[in-house]
Order: sequence, then structure tokens, then C-alpha cells
Amino acid sequence: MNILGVPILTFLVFFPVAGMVVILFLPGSRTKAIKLAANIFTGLEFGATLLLLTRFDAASGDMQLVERLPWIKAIRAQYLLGVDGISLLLVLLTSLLTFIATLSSWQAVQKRLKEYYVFMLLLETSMIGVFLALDMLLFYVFWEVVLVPMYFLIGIWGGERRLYAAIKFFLYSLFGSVAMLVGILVLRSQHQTFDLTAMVAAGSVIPAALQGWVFLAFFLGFAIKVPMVPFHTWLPDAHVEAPTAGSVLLAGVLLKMGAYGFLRFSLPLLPEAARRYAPVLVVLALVAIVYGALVSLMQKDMKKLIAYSSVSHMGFVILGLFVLTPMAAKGAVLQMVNHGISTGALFLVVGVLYERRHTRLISEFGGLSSRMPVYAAVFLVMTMSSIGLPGLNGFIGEFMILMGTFPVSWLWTAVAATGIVLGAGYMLWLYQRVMFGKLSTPANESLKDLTFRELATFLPLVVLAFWIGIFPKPFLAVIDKPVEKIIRIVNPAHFEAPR
Amino acid sequence: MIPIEAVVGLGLLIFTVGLAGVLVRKNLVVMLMSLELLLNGVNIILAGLGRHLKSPRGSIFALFVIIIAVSEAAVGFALVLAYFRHKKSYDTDVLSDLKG
Amino acid sequence: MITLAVFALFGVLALAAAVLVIVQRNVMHSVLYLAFTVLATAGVFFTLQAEYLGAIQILVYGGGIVVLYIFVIIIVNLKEIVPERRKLIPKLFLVAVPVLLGAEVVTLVLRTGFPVAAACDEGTRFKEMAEMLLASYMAPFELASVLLLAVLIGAIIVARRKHIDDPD
Amino acid sequence: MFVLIPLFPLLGAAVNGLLGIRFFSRRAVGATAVGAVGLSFAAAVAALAGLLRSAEPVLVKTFFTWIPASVVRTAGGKAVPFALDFAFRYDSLAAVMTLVVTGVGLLIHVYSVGYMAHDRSYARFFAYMNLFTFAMLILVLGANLAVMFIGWEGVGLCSYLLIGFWFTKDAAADAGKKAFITNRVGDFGFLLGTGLLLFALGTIDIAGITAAVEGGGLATGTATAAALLLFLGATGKSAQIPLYTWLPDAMEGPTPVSALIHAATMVTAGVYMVARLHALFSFSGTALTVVALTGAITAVYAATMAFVQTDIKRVLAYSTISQIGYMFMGLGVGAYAAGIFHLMTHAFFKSLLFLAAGSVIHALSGEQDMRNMGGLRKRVPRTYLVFLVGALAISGIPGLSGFFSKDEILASAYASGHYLVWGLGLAGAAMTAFYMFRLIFLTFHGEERLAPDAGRHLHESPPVMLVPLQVLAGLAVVGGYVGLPRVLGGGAWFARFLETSTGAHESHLAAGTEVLLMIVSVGASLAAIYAAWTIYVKRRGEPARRLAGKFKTVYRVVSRKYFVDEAYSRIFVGGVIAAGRAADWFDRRVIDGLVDGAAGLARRVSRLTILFDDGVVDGAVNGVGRIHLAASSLLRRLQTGYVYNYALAVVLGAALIITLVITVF
Repeated sequence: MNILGVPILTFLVFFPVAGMVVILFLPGSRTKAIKLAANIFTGLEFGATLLLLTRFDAASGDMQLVERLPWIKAIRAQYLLGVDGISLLLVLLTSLLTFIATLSSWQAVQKRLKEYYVFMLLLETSMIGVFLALDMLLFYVFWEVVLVPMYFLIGIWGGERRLYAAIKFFLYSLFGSVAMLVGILVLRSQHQTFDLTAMVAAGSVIPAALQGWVFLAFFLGFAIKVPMVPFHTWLPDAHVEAPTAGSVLLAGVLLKMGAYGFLRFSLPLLPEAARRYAPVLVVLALVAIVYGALVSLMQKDMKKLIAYSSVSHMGFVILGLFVLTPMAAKGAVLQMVNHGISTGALFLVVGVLYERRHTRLISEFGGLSSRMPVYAAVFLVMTMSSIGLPGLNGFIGEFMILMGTFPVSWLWTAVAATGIVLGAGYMLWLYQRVMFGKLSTPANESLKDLTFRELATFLPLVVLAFWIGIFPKPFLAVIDKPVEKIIRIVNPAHFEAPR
Repeated sequence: MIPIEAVVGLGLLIFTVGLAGVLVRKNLVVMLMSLELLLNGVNIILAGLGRHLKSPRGSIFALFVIIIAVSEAAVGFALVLAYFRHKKSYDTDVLSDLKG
Repeated sequence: MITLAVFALFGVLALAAAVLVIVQRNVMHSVLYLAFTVLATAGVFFTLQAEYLGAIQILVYGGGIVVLYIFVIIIVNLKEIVPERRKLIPKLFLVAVPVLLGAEVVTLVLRTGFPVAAACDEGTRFKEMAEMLLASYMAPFELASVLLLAVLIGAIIVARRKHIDDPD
Repeated sequence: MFVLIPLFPLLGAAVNGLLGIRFFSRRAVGATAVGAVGLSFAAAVAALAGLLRSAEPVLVKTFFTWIPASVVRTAGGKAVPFALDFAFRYDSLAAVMTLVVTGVGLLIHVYSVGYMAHDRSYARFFAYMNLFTFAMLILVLGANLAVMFIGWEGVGLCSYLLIGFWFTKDAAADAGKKAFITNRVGDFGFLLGTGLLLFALGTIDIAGITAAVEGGGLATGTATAAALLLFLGATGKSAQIPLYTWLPDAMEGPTPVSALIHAATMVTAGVYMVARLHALFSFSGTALTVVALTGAITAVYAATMAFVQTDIKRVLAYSTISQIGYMFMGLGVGAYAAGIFHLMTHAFFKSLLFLAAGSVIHALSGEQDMRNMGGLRKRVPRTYLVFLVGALAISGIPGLSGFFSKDEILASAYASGHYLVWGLGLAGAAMTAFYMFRLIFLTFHGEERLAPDAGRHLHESPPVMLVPLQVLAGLAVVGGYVGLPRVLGGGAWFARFLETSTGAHESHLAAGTEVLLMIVSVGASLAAIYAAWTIYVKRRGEPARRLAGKFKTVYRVVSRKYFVDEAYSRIFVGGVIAAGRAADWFDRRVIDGLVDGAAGLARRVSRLTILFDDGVVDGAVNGVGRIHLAASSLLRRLQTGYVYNYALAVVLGAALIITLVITVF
């Protein structure tokens, strides 16, 4: 199945590159044309992913629409793309968020417009590439490429301490991905191939001791990306300093690459090591949940608060993954998408205020609800989605993760559940300090409500939040088979009937 | 018959005289003339060997040497004239523009 | 036996003239001795049965080059005698070096000796030489003509009196 | 038919929320809101009729599978596929609850049309009220704990929005936040309880749970744990010890909100949940006693605090906490029907009291402090009358609804041998009578202590507010006869009706003792009323002041609500913030410190390498450079420029080569 003669997955990955080329040729002065082109391309990309949706059949759990081309024959590396339920959802999320991010930076970005959109499209290409690549080397390449545009997005269009943040982000992720590369190479030596599907089919041929080391290497790479607690300090800086669109994508998609990596590589390829280290990761996840929530209570900068809340939410995802039960794992994958939607929207919310008042300090705001009712409504919906109010998307993910975790250990569930209470705490406190109370500074009086364009960026996210909240069946059906397949590899004991 | 050693000896002597001339004399024209001597010495040796080995190659070579000598002399003089017009003297000592 | 005597005569004459060429103060005398040397070597050629070479020597060398020297000296009307300021010791040293070189060559030649008469007797007659010259040595022959032409032009250009409007 | 009940309020909320705010006139907004609840009430009545006619007692309607199946490993080791359906369950209990919610809700909506008449964001208020009704109905109709949880949190959200409705007031916003977070702590327990049930039974469907428990598929330990966790959720929602602190602050919201949420519906959610899972609770004995005791203690404890309150709405708030304590007491002793019966009657008279208080506040244009009231009997006679009816009902005066439901509970408590619980209940009843009539005497009797401007345009409330009050007063009187006990000739019709959904717990008590119990409790109440009358009317509150003077410390402790609020905020809120501050400090200093430290270290190491680099390596390189330079300057002199030197050099070179050739070969 292909679009314009190009096989669909390759089309999806490289269509933004075409966009980049078109924008490069547009003269720098005609900003309107550049903005239009960027939006058209990301829009079409999103359309293409919807097209992919129609071609995808949810019944089978394994890879579909596989495209295989020899790439570097010497080391048997192939240009291998494929999609299953999990990567399908994440690709949809990526293209949607990028389209919204591009739309939202219509006024936000004024200087060096051309490079901005070029980097944005490059980012989209590499992100989608990460989710579709099945050849581990190709995966690694896309994984590294993602860093470059994000580094520039933060470094050039960021806030005051953007250089510090950009460099810190880059070095942190690079350090992690180098460790991951070592892991990939060891796997390559064991399986004589980079092809993930072949490795999974071959089953656990790797001796347990070696699995431990490879798992550690992968852990370093993915943990930094998720981020898990000890490695998370790059996230608040990167978020605070990144431009609105940048942090939407950073939170919406980049954080998912870490969790996706765990699910796609660590669990199926290293089952024994995964089972052995699962409790360690669960403890780290619990720490992340509670620690992230506590720290975000104290933040004075809205973006930093939301960044730490992401640490807490991603803690939930990791908990869901490493409890090794199908229900929790499916909840985790869904929570990845939910987190992308709610945190992406929250960053847009902050972006709207930043565009108007050029400050993110909570103390600067207060009583906006009277001036900006529609904005207040959207902000409320997203806050409620983020703290997991039933009827919205956050709840489904958290409910499945908690219900999946309970059989494994009620104590873990109890600690994780405190995360929900703390979550309600810091989010409502944020909402109250910004929206309720009296109009403290005169500048707030003149704030006008959401423009139509801004509302357009929020609408899809709000609709998705309600849709997944009320009727998550289609989304869960898509990821049902692949997740079950992975869990069956890692934790077969779960499925056997009691002896 | 003429012993080959004698011929070579003679040629060599003339060669040495020519070489001494080049090194000793400071006058440019005389140096050129010594140069001609050198070449004549070589020719003698060539001719001698040609005869000794009973093949005409010796004299052919000598012929070519003469041609070279002619062209060398011509160019030499052209340079000398040009130099003379420029420097008003033949003294090689003056000629030290190329000092390192 | 006579040829040996004639050879010896011409040889000594050539040598003496050569020495005189480099010793003379007055350049004009040097030129004359140079002419004398050239003619003596022509004689040597004749004794070595290289008649063609001797003829060429007289014609080209004698007629051409020596006359050229004479012209140049007359044109340039070389009056001042370049004072030989150099002291004797360095001069001796300078003479000693070529003598040393000559001695070494001699010892080298003596040590290796000369190859016995060549296996192929191509004869030294003029006929065989001409045939060979125009057969296996055709390329150098032609090149020589090209060389002479180049030198002709080169010499003229270099020696020309520079006019103001000259390009170079 | 029962599916329509929640649909109308949802539509009303959507219409008002999206269109109302901008386009509708006040009248249109009011009409849609009241209309929606009215239609819902009609649907509820129709559904009840349907239920009575239909053969089987329970109707279940599944809409769609909410979360598709995935394999879950239960305690017994079985791998069971667990799917979650979005389904409603309608039975007698749900019927009663829907009727109460929609009925009382309708009256409150009519009342608030008048009460909120001149509020700026009128449409937003009604949108929230409709949304709240919808959420409560979802809670009541939910067929499994997850759907119930939607209503559970939805109700929490709406109470957050409604309490903090006048968000410009910081106190209101804080109260809203406090309410939501305290509820959230309760939900924490609810979720864990659900998880435990899922783990133990592999299902969280109410029918499934009841069947499994009655089938004996559950260990008592797990049952107790699950029941207690769920009860923690109930205490959060129904404001019992320990999670009651949010209710008094919730009075910041508009009065109709307090009436609807903090009297009739939301606070009863906990009671409903316990009644709904009666099988689980009665299976684990300890859980039941915990419920009973908590209820009893809360009843008395809250009553004490009501003694000293000066704000009219806060008195009613503590009264609510106390009355819900009664309901839990009823459930705790196994008399689920009695608990629910009290729930219904309480909904009537407590919302009546709140709305009446509302009309008093409305009349005094916002004045809530009883000390600046008094003698309003003549000024607002109709409000005084309905207020009196409410007070009599709550004090358990025979003939009114309060008497029947409260006595039912006390009788059951006594019958099932919980004498301590019965004792506390009796004391509670007396105390309730005392503080209610203290309130009446302070506000309506005695001399006027009105603030100057409040007295000027003091006026009786408009009919749109008074009519609902009178209807509620009627219900407060008539409501009791539905459950007339056998001993008084009644058919205990209400209990029999609820048997199908809450199990049969007939308390077989000798007629004589039951009548005796009634006399004792009525006597206690009358005595309390007389005491209140003497203190506050005859001696015009002298003894109260003297008593307060004598027992100064006791008075201060009680009036400061036993400092529980302060303790909570210091321990929990303060603790969390301190932990937050520590975590933030740790995050910034230690981890960032480490990272920046590493960077600093890297900088120092690089400085060292630079030194090494300049000193040694460069040194060597420069050294070579210098040597080279010197050598070349030497050689330079060789190039004398004299031609003959070069010639000499050539000859010398040749000579050297030849000597070399000679010597070597």
C-alpha cells in the first residue's frame, strides 16, 4: 500500500523532509508563505497517518506493512520499517502534536522563522522514524537525530538560560544513547542481525548474565529519556527554556521514546533480566511518582511545575510496564498517549499566557477566570485530565495501571495511589493560583480570551481527552494484541492456569 | 694505434682545466669559455671510446654534445648581454642578488 | 705509429691552449686560445678516425661559437679588466678541487678498465654512422633541431634591448 | 426507562454551559436548568412505576464495553479475563436515591432561580448544578464500582466548582481545593478497595461481588480490608471522622449548593455505597462495627461542635455531619433500610433548614452571624414557620419524619445489642434538639441585634423561594409515614420495599420495649428543647455566657473545633509541603549539584589538561620550531649568492659521491 508510489511507512518518515526542502527554497522574507507551508506539510502528514490507520488491522499482534531494504550489507543492517498497535498510536500522537505545535507557533516565533520550521519538520521525521524503525541500528540513528533539532529549538528560540538547558539536554541524552548503542552492539553479536522481529522470534538465546548487562545498558539509555528520577534534572531546565512548541513535543513525544524503548526492546529481548530487575524499576517508578509530585508542589514557574508533573506521570507509565501484567502494560501504553495529550495541552495553555504576558511565574497571575472564561474551561478540562478524573482520558490509564499493579503487590498500588492525591494537590493549587482569586496585577485586566486559532489548537486535544475517557475501546483494541504478545514473552507465568 | 687510456686521459685533463677555469675566473665570459673547454674534453673522450668500440655511437653522441654546447653558448651570451646592460660589469661577485 | 705521434702533438697543443685560456688576463687573448684549443681537438678527432666529427668541430665550434665570442667581446667592448682580487691560497684551493676530482675519476676508470673490443663491429666509417644517425637516433636528431630553434628565439628575446612599450 | 434519568441533567448542563453563558437570557437559563431536573424527576417516577410493575427486582442496562478484556490473575491463582462494561443498575435502592436526588434537586433548582437572581455568572452556576445532578445520578445508577467511581469523582469536581463558585473570594477557592483534596484522599481508599476486590474476586461488578461474597468465595480478612478501604472513601465523601474537615469550610459556597450537595445528595453518597455493598460489609463483622462506631462517635462529636457555632450555616453543617453519623449508625447495626430511610428524611428536612437559612441570609442581605440576628419571628414569619417545622423534624418530635427514621435506627441499634451505639445515639438526639432550638431562639426570638444597614431593607423572600420551602416542609412532615413502623400500626412499607436490594434485617423487638424506647428518646429531646428555651430565651443567653466563662478552656477548645483543622493542616498539608520543599531542595542542590559538580570537575580537569598541553606538548613543539629556525638561519648564510660558490658546491658534491663509490665498491 503506498501513497504517490512511495510505500506508506517510508512516506510517513520522509514526507516532512520534503517539507523541509520546500521551506528551504522559500525566501526568508516571505514569512507568511513559510508558516503556511509548514502547517500544510504537518497537516498532510497527520492526514497520512490517518490513512495508515485505515490500512492497519487491529486483529494481528505482529508487525504490519513491513518494508525491508538492505542498507549496510557488511554488517547486515537493513532499512526495516514496520508498525504494530503500539507504534501506530504513538505515530498518530506524534503527527497530531507536531501539527498542533506548528499551528501554535504562528505568533509565538518571530525571529529566524525558516530555520525554526525546518528544525520542526526534521524533528517530526526523526520522531516518527524512532517509532517505526525495526532495525536496531536504524532505530539508534533516528534516536540520535531527534536530539539535533531539539537542541537547536531549545538553544535558539529558548528562554534566558537556553544554552545551559540545551547543552545539558544534549549531553544527558547523548550519554544515555551511547550506553544504549553498546547494548545494541552486544545484541547484534548475539543474534548476528539487527532485525528486531528476528531477534524476538529467536527467543531468549542470550545467557542470563549477559542479559543483565545489556539490560543495564538499555536502562541507562531509556531511563534518561523517560526520565526516571535520578536522571531527570535535564527535563525541567529543557522544558522551562524550550519555546512552547518545543516543550509540547518534548513532553508529548520525546518522553515516550524512553518508555517505548523499554517496551519494544528491553522487555521482549531480555525477558530474564527484565523479570529480575523489574522490582528495582518499579521502586524507581514509585519514587518518581511521589518525588515528582512533591517537587512540583514547590515550583514557582508554571512550566517547571508541569515538567515535574511529567516526571510523576511517566513514573506511572514505567510502573505499568514493569509490573509485567497485561492490564497494567496496556494501561501504561494508553497513559503514554494520554500524557502526550494532557501535558501537551497544558504546555500550550502556559504558552498562551507566555505569549500575552511574557512570564511564566505563577505569582504574576490570578483571577484570570473572569477575564478568560473559555481559556479557564480548557485549562480546567486539561487539569482534570492530568489528575485522572474519571470520564477523561487520564483516569483510564491510571485505573488500568493501578488495577494491574494490585495483584502483584498492594503496597506498590497504595504508594502509586498517593501520587493521585498529590497530583490533585499541586494541579488544583496551580489552577487556583492562576485562575481564581482577585485580579492582582493591572496587566491581567487587559488579557483577552483565546483567539480562534488558539482554540483550534486546543480543540482536537479536548475532544481526544473526552473520547478516550468515555470510549477508549478503539484505542485499547489496537494495542491489545501487541502488548499481550510482549507480556506473554516476559511473564508467561501470568497466563498459565493454576496448577 | 692510439691507446684508449691516453685519449681518456687527455680528455679528462682538458675537462679538469675547464672546471678549474670555471671555479677560478671571476669574469663571466671567461667562465663561459672554460665551459666550452669542459665540453670539448667530453667530446674527446666520446670520440676515443667510439673508435675503441668501433661503433659510430661515440661520434653521434659527440655531435649531440656539440649541438647542446652551441645552444648553451647562445643562451649564455644572451644572459650575459642582458646582465651586462643591467649591471654594467662582468664581475660575478656583484652578482649576488640571490643572497639567501 | 705516426697517428700516435700526431695524436700526441695535437693533445699537448690542446692542453696547453686550454690552460692558457683560463690563465690569460686579457679576455681577447683567452678567446684566441680557445679557438686554438678547438682546432687542436678537431685534429685529435681526425686521428681517431672520426673525420665527420672533426669537420663538424671545425665548422660549428670553430666557425660558430668562437666567432660568436669574438663578436660579443667586440660589441660589449670589454675594456676594463676585471681585477682578480682573490688571494692565491683560495685560488689554489679552487684549482685543487677539480684536480682531485680528475684523479678520482682516473682511479675509478683504471680500476674498472675498458671493455674488450665490442662484439659488434659496426665500423666507424661515415656511412655506417649516417645510417645509424638517421635510423635509431632519428628522434634525438629531430629534437635537436627543435632545441636549436628554441634557443635561437630565446637568445634573441633575452638579449634584445628592452623598449618601453614592451609587454613584459 | 431509568436510562433517561441522568440524560436530562447532562443535556441541561451542556446547553447551559455551551450556549447559556453567552446567548441565553436569565429566564431561559433558569428554565432549561429547572426543566432538565424536572424531566429527570418525571423519568425517575416513571422508572419507579416500571420497577414496581416489573417481575424481577433488578434491571441492568449495559451500554458498551468500556475497557476491553485483559487477563487478570486473581488471588486464587486463576487467570481470569476481566472486562469493564459501562452499565447502569436500577433496583429499589437506586429508585429511592434517584427520587431523592431529582426530587429535592428540583426544589433546590427552583429555589436557586430566586436566590441567585442577581448573580453575575448565572448560567455558569446552573450549568454546574445540572452537571452535579448528572454526576450524582451516575454514581447512584452505576452497575460496577468503576462507573460508580465516575460519579464519585464527578460529584467531587462539581462540589469543587460550586464551593469555589465565587472564586474571587480566596476563602471560597481554598475551601473548594480543600474539599476536592480531602475527597481525593477518600478516593484513594475507594480505589485501593476496588483493586483489592478485583484481585480477590476478579470482578468489580456489584451483582458479581454480592454473589461471590454470599457464595463464600472471599476470605473474611480480605473482605474486612476491602470494606474498610471502601469505608475510608465513604468517610471522605460523607464527611465522617477523619475526613470531615472540608464540610464546614464548604459553607463558603452559595446556600443552594450547600443544600443540594452538603445536605441532600453528595454527602449521602458514602451511605449509599455502604448500603449498595451491604453483602460485603455484613460478611465482615468487624467492618460493620467500625461503621457503626464511627457513625455514633461522629454524631456526638459533631453535635458538640455545633453547640458553639455562631455562623448559622456552620451549625447546619455540623448538624449534617452528625445526622450522617446516624445513618452510618443505622447501617452499622445492620439496619440498612433504616439508614436509607433516615437518609431520605434527612434530605427533606436538612435541605429545608439550609434553604430556610438561605432565605434568612437573603433577607438580611448576606448576614450569616447569629449574634447579629434575633427577633426575626415577626419580620419573616413564613420563613420562621418552615424553619420551625424543619427543626422539629430533625429533633425527632413525634408526628414528623425525623422521629420515625431516627427511632427506627435507635430501635435497631438496641435490638442488635449495640447498647453503646444506642446510648451515643440517644445523647446525639438530645444534643441535636438542643443546638437546633438554640439556633431558632438566637435567630428568631429575643431582641433584635441587627446590624444597622441589615435591618433597613429586611424583607420576606419572594414566592419562588418560599414555595419550594413550603413543599419541603410538607415533605418533612409527610415523609416519615412512608416507613411507619409496625408497632405504631404502619406496614413498615419502606423497609419491605428496600429488602430486595439491601437484604432483610427485620429487628424483632418486643412491642413494649420499642414503645418504651420511643418515649425515652422523645423525652430526651423535649428536655433538651426546654433547656435551650430557658438558657436562650428566659435568661437571654446569660447562663451560656457564664458557663463559657467558667469553663473557658473547654469552651475555647470546642469552639476552635478541637483544633483538628489546625492539626490536619500542620501535619498533612504542612508535612507534604515540607516534604515538597525538601525534595525541591534535594533536586536543585544534590542532583543538579552533582550534575553541575560533574561539569565543574570537567572544567577543572580540562584546565589541567590545557596547562599540561601548553607547558609540555607545546613546549616541545615550540622547541622544535626554535631549533629549526636557528638551523635555517645558519644555512641561510651558505647561500652567498656567489655563483662560483654554488659551482664549487656542485663539484665538491660530485667529488664526494665518487669517493663514496670508490670506497664502497
